[in-house]
Amino acid sequence: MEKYLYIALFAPLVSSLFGALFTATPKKQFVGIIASLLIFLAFLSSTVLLVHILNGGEVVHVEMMTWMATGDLYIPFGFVVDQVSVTMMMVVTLVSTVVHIYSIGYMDHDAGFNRFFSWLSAFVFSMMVLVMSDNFAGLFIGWEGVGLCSWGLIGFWFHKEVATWAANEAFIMNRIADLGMLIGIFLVYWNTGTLQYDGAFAAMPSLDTATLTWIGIFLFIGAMGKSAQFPLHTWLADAMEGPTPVSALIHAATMVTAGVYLVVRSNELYDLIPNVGLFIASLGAFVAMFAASMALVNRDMKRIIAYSTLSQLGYMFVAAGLGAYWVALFHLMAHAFFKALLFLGAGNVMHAMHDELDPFKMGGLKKPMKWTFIMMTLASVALAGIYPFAGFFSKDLILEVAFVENHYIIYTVLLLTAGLTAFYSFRLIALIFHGEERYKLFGIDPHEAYKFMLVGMSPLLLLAIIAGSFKLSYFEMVTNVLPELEYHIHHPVIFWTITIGTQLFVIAAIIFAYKKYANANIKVPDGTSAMENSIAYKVLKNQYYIPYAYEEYIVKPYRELSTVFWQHVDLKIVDATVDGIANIVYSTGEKTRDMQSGNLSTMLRWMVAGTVGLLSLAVVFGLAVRHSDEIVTILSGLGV
Amino acid sequence: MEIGLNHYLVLSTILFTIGLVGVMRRKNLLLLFFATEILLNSVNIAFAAISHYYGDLTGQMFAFFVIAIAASEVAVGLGLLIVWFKRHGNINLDTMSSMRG
Amino acid sequence: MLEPVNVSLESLNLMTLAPMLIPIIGALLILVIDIFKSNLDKTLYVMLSLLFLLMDFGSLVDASGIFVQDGTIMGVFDVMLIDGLAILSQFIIVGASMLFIPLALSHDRFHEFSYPEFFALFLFMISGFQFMVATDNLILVFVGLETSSLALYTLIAMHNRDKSFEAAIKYFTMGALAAGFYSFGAMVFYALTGSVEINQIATVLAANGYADIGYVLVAVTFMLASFGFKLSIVPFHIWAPDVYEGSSSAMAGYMSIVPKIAAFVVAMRLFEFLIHSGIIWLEVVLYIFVVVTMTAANIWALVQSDVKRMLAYSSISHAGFVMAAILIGTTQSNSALFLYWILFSFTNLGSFSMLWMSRQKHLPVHQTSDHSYDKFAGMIKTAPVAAVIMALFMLSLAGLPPFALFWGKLYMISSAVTSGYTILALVMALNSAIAGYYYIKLVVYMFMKEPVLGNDGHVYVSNATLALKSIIGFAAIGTIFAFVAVNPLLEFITAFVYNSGY
Amino acid sequence: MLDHILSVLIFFPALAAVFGFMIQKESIRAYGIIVALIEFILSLWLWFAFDSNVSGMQFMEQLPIVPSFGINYILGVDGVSLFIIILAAFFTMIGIASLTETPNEKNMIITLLFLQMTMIGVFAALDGIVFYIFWELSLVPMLYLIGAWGGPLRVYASVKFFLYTFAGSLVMLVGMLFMAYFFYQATGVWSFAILDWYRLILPENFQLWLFAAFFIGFAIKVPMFPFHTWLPYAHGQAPTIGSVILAAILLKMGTYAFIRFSLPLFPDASVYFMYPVAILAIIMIIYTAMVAYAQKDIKQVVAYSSVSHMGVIILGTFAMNVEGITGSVFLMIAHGVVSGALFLLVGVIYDRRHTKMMDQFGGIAHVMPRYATIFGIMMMASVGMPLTINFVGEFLSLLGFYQQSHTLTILAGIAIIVGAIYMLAAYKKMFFGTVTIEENKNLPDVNKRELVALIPLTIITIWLGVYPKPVLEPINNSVESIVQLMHNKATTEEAKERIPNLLEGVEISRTPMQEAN
Repeated sequence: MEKYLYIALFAPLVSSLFGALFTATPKKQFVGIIASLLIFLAFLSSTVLLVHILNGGEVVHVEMMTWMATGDLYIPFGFVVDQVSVTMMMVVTLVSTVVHIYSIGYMDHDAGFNRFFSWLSAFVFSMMVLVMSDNFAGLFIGWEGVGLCSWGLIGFWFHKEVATWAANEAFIMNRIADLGMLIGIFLVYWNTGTLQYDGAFAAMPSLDTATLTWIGIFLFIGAMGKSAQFPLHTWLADAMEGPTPVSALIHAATMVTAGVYLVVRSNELYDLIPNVGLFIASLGAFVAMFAASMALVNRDMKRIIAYSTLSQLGYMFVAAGLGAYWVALFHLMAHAFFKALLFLGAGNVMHAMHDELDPFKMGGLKKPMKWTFIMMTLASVALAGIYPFAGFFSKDLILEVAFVENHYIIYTVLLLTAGLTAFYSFRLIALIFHGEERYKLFGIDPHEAYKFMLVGMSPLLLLAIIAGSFKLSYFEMVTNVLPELEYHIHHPVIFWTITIGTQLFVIAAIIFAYKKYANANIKVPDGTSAMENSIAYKVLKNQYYIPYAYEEYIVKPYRELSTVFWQHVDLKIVDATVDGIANIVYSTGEKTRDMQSGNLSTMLRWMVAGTVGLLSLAVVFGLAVRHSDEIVTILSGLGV
Repeated sequence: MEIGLNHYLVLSTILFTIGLVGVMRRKNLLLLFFATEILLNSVNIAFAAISHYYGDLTGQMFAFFVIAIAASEVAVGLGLLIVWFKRHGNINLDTMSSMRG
Repeated sequence: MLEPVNVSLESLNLMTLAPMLIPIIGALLILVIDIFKSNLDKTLYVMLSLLFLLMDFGSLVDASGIFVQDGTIMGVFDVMLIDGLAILSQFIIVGASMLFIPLALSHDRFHEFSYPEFFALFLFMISGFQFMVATDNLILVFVGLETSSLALYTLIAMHNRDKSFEAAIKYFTMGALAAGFYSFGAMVFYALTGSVEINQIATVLAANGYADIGYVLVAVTFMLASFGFKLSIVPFHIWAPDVYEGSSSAMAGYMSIVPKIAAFVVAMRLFEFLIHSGIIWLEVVLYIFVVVTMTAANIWALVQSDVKRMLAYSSISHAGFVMAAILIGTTQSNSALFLYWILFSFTNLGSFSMLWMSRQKHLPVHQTSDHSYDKFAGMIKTAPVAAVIMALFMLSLAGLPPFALFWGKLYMISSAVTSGYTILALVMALNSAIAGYYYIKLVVYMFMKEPVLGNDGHVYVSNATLALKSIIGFAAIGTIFAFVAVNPLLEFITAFVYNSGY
Repeated sequence: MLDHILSVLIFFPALAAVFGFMIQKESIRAYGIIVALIEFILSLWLWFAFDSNVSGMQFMEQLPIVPSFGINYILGVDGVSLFIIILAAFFTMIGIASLTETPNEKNMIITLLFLQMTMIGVFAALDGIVFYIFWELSLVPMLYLIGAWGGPLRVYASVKFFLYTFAGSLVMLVGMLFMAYFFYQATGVWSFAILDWYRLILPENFQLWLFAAFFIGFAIKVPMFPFHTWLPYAHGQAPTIGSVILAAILLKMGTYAFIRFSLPLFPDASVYFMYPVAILAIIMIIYTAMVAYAQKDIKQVVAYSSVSHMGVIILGTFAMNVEGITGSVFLMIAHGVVSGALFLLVGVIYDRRHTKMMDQFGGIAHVMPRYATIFGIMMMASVGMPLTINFVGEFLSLLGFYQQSHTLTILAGIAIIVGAIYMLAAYKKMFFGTVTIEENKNLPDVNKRELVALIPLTIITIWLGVYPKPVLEPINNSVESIVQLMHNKATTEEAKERIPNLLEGVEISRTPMQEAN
C-alpha cells in the first residue's frame, strides 16, 4: 500500500516540476496533458487506498525520513492514510483531476499555460502533504505550501495590479492566521513533547483545560485564516482575481476547507474543550449568515459564488464545532463537488462573455450554452439542498445536528441562511440564463465551451447529484476514527415537519428568486433604483465596509508608521545620536584647537598657568590635610 | 635684625615669581632670556642658602651646575636669536607664530 | 668643614660610566676628524656614529649581564645608578638612535647632515639621555636633561628652515622655563630633606612621615611641570605640535620616542615612591593628567589637516596613555611601559620615516603643507607598496591587532584592570577608538581617494634611499611580527623591572 | 595535514593573497577562483573528517604566543563553528566566481582572500586574544572593500562601519582582560583560552558586568537595535560582493560570539539579561521589518531584512535550550545563504540598470523570468516558507524561545507576518505589473556567470530545507554540551531552572571562583 501512498503523494510533485521545466518557454499542449495524467494517476492510487480502507484494511502509515531532530524535538516526514485523510485525498485528487483537464481548455490561449500547470500541480502536492501528514509540522508544511501556491495562482496574471494585490493580501492574511497556528504547534510541543498526532492527542487528556483551551484557540485561529472565517474573510472574495479553475479548485473545493480538516483532525482535542467548540460553531453560523447576506446583492458572478463558499464553510464549522465531525467532513466533500462544478460553469460563462462578470449584463444564455446551464442549475439545486441532491443529505444534516444539540439559535440562523442560499444562487442562475439576452447590448455572441471541458466536468455533475447516497457507507468508514454520533430526531413528527418545512422554505426562496430576476424587464442597474440607494443595499454592497476599514485603519497606518520609523526614528533619532556623538567630539576639537595659538607668549602662559593651577591644588590639599580635623568638625557642624 | 634662611627663601621665591611674570609678559626674545636667567638664579640663591643651612656642599654644587647650564643655555639661545634676527630683522615673539592649530 | 676624602678607584667602579662615555668619545672623535679634514662626506659620519652606537649597545649588553648577576650597582660616588630601568631605557635610547641615524642618508641633500657637528651633537645628546636615566641624583638628572635638550634644540634648528628655527626657539624658551621649574622643584626637595638623591629624599620624607606635606606637594608640582613638559602632558604639551612640525620628520620621530623614555624613567623613579607612600593628591592629579592628555590630544589630532602634525598629537596622546603606567605603578604597568615604548618606537619611527621619505624640497602648488593629507590621496594607485606599509603603521598606531602597538596597549590596559582602575581601562580603550578615526583617515586618503592630478607617485619616494628603505622595512617587519617578540621581551623586561624594585 | 587543517584553512588564503601581488592583472581572477575553490574543498574535507558524534572541540591546535601572559594560538571547531567556516569558504568562492568587471580587480581579489583568512580565523579561534585579533582584522579588508568600490557615500559608510565596530570591540577587549584576570586570581596562571574560561564560575555580579562588556562588542557587530545604523549604510554603499560577505558571514560573528562567549561564560547573567535582550531582539524584528517596508531601495530592503532576521537568531540564542540555540545556529547558516543570495540578486539587476530604486523597475518578471523565479524562491525562503532553509532555523528558534516566554514569542512571531509584508511588497514593485520604463523592455536574463553563483545557493536553500539533518545533527550535539555546561555552571536558582539539564551532558570540572577583591 505504501507504493500507492507515495504515488498519490508525489505524482503531483513530479507533474509540477515537469511543468516548471517549461515555465520560461512558450505554451506546450503536452504539459497540460501530462500534468492531468499524473494527477489522474494520483487519483487512481487514492482510489486504491480508499478501497483498501473501505475493506477494513489497516491504516497505512509510513515514515519517509527525518526532517528536524534536535533536543527532544523529533519531526519526521511521516504520512498516514486513514479514513479521514483518504476522504480528503479523494476529494482533492478528484476535483484537481477535473480542474486540470478543464484548464487545458480554459487556459488554452494563455501565454503562461505551462507555468499555470506547474503551479496548479504544486498546489495539489501541498494539499496532499497537508491532508496526509501524520504530524502538525507536516501539516504546517502543506498549510504554507497551499498558501504559497494560492499566492502564485491568484497573482497568476501578474501584469494585473488587482491580481497581484489580491495575491499579497491573501498571503499576508493567511500569514497572520499561520502565526496563531505556529503558536498552537509550540504549545502542543511544549505540553505534550511531540508533534505526532497520535502522541500529542494521546497526551492531551492529561493536560489542564486552560492549556487545552489555548491550544484549541490558537489552532483554530490558523483554521480561520485558511477557511477565511470572519474577520479574516476579505481575501477570499478578492482572490477571485485568479483564473476561474483556480477559484474552483483552491478557493472552493480544497484549500479553504483545510481549516475544517484541521478541526476534524483535532477532534480529540476539541472534544475536550466543548466551549471552544461552541465558539467555533457560533462563529460558523454567523459567517454563514454574514457571507450569504453579502452574496445577495453582489453583481460579480464569481464573488457571489465565493461568498456562498464562505457561508458553506460556516456550515461546516458549525458541524465541526458541535462535535459532528463526520458530518462536517461529509458536507465538505459534497460541497467540494457542486461548488467546483458551479465555478467551472461560471468559467464557461466567463469565456463565453469575454470575461464579463456582471450577471446583469448576461441573461438568456440558456440557449447558446445549454450544457453549462444544466450543470450550473443542478449544482445550484444541490447547493440549495433540494432532495435528493448531495446538498440535501449533507446540509440538512447539519441543521439536524444543530437541532438535536439544542442550539436553536444556531439552527434558526442556519435555516434562514439556507433560504438566502437558495435565493442568491438562483438569482444568479436566473440572471445569467433566463430573461432577455441583455448581452446583445454589448455585442457579444457567446458560445459553448469545448466538449472535452464539459465531459471533464461531468463527474462532478454526477457526484453533485448522487453523493448523498454514499452517506451510510461513508458513515461506516469515518466513524472508525471520528466520534460515532448518530444525529437523528427520534420524534418522527418533528423530524418530518422540520425536513419538509426546510424543503418548502428553500423552494419558496427559489421561486421568489425566479420571479424577481427571471422576468423580461430586468435592466442593467445604473445606480438609480430605490433599492440600490437603500442603506442596507449599500452596506451589503460594500461588504459591511470591512475591506474599507482594513484599508483605512490597518494598512494605511502601517504604511505611514513604517515611513515614520524610517524617516524620523531610524534616521533622525537612532542614527543621528551616533553621528551626534562623533560630531560633538570633532567639534570640540575644532573649538579648542585655537588653544594652540602658535604664539610663544601664549604657550609660556599656558605652561605657567598649568603650574599655578597645580600649585593652588597643592596648597588647597596641603591645607586640607593640615586642618583635616577642623574641616571634619565644620562639615559635621553643617550636618554633612 | 638677623637674616635667616627664610629670608633667603622668600627672596628667591620673589625673584622666581618675577622671573615667571617676565616670562609671561615679555614680547622681546632677549628680555625673555633675561627672565629665564632670573628664574634660574633665584633658585641658585636658595640653593646656596639651604646648603649653608644644612652645612653640606650638595646645594652649592647644584648651584654651580645651574650656573653652568644657564650659561650654555644663553649660548644656544643667543645663537638661535641671532639667526632669527638675521632672517626676520626682529626678535618679537609675535612674529613667531607661523605654526598653529 | 671640608676634610679630604680618599676613595679607592675600584669602589668608584667607573665601568658604570662606560655606556655614557662611548658616545661622548665618538662625538669628540668626529669633531677632531672635522678639524683635520673638513667637508668629508656625511656617510662617513653616519657610519662612525652607527659604529659608536653599536659599541654603546654592546656595553649595555655587558651591563645587563652584570645586572643579571649581581643586581643594581652604584658607582662614581654612588652618583651613577645602574639598575634594570636604566639598562632597559638605555637599550631603547641607543636602539632608537641606531634606527634614526641611517635616516640621515636621504636622497635629497639636507644641509644639516653635511655638518659633522650634527652627528657630534647627536652623540652628546644620547649620552645626556643616558646620564638622565642612569642616576637617581637630581643634579645629574638635571645635567643630563639639559645636555640632551640643548643638543636637541640645536639639531632642530639645523634643519635650517624658518619653521625649524621657530620650532627651535619655542622649544628652547619653554625648555628654559621647564629647567627653571625643575631646579626650583629640586631646590624645594633639597630644602625639605637636605638631599638631592631620590632614594635619600624618599627615606627622609618617610622618616618624618611627610610632616609638611604642603611643601612636598609644591616640589612635586614643579617636578610635574618640568617633566610634563618633557613628556608633553597636557597642558605642558603645548610646544610639541609646533616643534614636531618645524623639525624634520626624522627628527620629529626621534623626539617622539627617545627624550620621552628618558623622562619617563626619571618620572618613574621620582613619582612612584610618592604615590606608593599614599599621596592621594598626586594620584588624583596624575589620573587627571593621563585622561586629559589622552583624550584632548586625540581630539586635537582629529582636526589636523597635516599628517605630521596629526602624528605629533597622536604621540602626545600615546605619551598620556603610557603615563598611566606611572599612575598605576605596579611591576606589570612599569613593564608595560617599556614594552609599549619599544613597540611604539618601531611603529612611530617607521611612520615618521615614511613622511621623511616623502619629504620634498619644494612644495607643489596644490599642497598646503609638507605632509597635508591630500598629498597622500590615491597613494595605493601610484605607490602601492609604500601605501600598504604606511597603512600598516597607521593600523598599528591605532592598536589594531596583531600589529606591534596592540600588544603594548593590551598589556597596559591589562595592568590597569589588574590594579582595579576599571574606569581608566575603559577610557584608554575608548580613546583608542577615537584615535582610530584619524589614523583611518589617512588610510582612507591613501586607499579610497583618487590621486591628485600629475601625481605619479614619485613624490612618496622622492627622498628614498636604500638606507631609508631598509630602516622602514625593518620597522615594518618589526611591526608585523611583533607577536613573536612580545613574549621574550616581556619576560626580559619584567625580570629587569622587578629586580630593580619597581 | 589533517592535524593542522584549521591553520591551513586560515593561512592558505592569506599566503595565496601575498603571492597574488605578483600575479599579472588580467589573470588574477582565475587565480582567485582557483584559490577559493581549493579553500572550499579543504573546508569540505574538514566537514567529512569531522566526527559529528563528538560534542566537544575537534582538530585542536595549540601554539604559544605569549605564554607568560597566557596568550596561546589555540584553534578548534565544533558543530557550531564548522558550518559557518564552510559557508565562509563557499561564499568567498562564489563571490569571486561571480565577480563582475570591476576597476582594479586585483586589489579586490587579494582583499577578499585576506578577508577570508580573518573570517575563518574568527570562527576557528579558541583563544580570546586570537579571536580578537581576527575579529578586528576582519574590519580592515571590509573597510577597503566598502571604501574603495562602494557608492557615493562609501567613505562615510566604511569609516562608520569601522569605527563603530572598533569602539565596541575595544570594550569587549577590556572585558576579556578582566576575564583573564579573574582566571588568574582563581588559578594563579594567566590564560585567555576559552576552554579554560569555561571552567571558571564567576559570582553573579561580576557576570553581569562582564556580560555587558562583551555584549556591547557583539551587539554592535550583529547589529542589534539600537546599534544597527551602520549596517544600512554599509550595505547601501558596499559593492555587491561586499554586501554578500558582510551579510553572509561578518554579521554572524556577533551571534556566534554570543554562543561561544556570553552564554557559557556567564550563564547567570545571560538568564538575568534574557528579557531585555529578547525585547531588543523583538524590536529588531518588528521595527526593522517596518523600516524595511518603507524603503525605496531594494538593497536597503534586504539590508534591513537581515537585521530583522538577526533578531530571530538572537532570540533563539537566548532561548537557552537546545532547540533554540540549535535553531539559531542553523538560522545563521540559513540567513547567510539566503541574504547572500538576495544581495547577489540585487547585484544582478544593479549591473544591468545601475540603479537599485524599486520605482525604476516593475514588471521585469516579463523580461527576466528566470531571474524572477530565483528571486522568488529566495524571497520565499527569506519569508520562511517551510521546506526552505530559513524555516528550519526560524521555527526552531521561536519554538525554543517559547519555552522561556509565551507572550514575547508571540510578539516575535509577528516576524513571519511583517517579513511577508515587506518582501512581497518589494517583489510586487519589482517584478509584477507591466514594464513601463524603456530601459527595462529588453533586459537580458541572468547569464551563466551569475547562475554559477545562484544555482548552488538555490539548491542549498531547498536541500537543507528538506533535509537539514546533516547540518542539524552536529550542531545539535555541540549545542547540547554547551547547554549542559551552562546548566552546570549556573549558580542562581532562576538560571538553574531556566537552563534545562540534559541527562547526557559533558562533565566539567568546577573551579570555584574565590571572591576577587
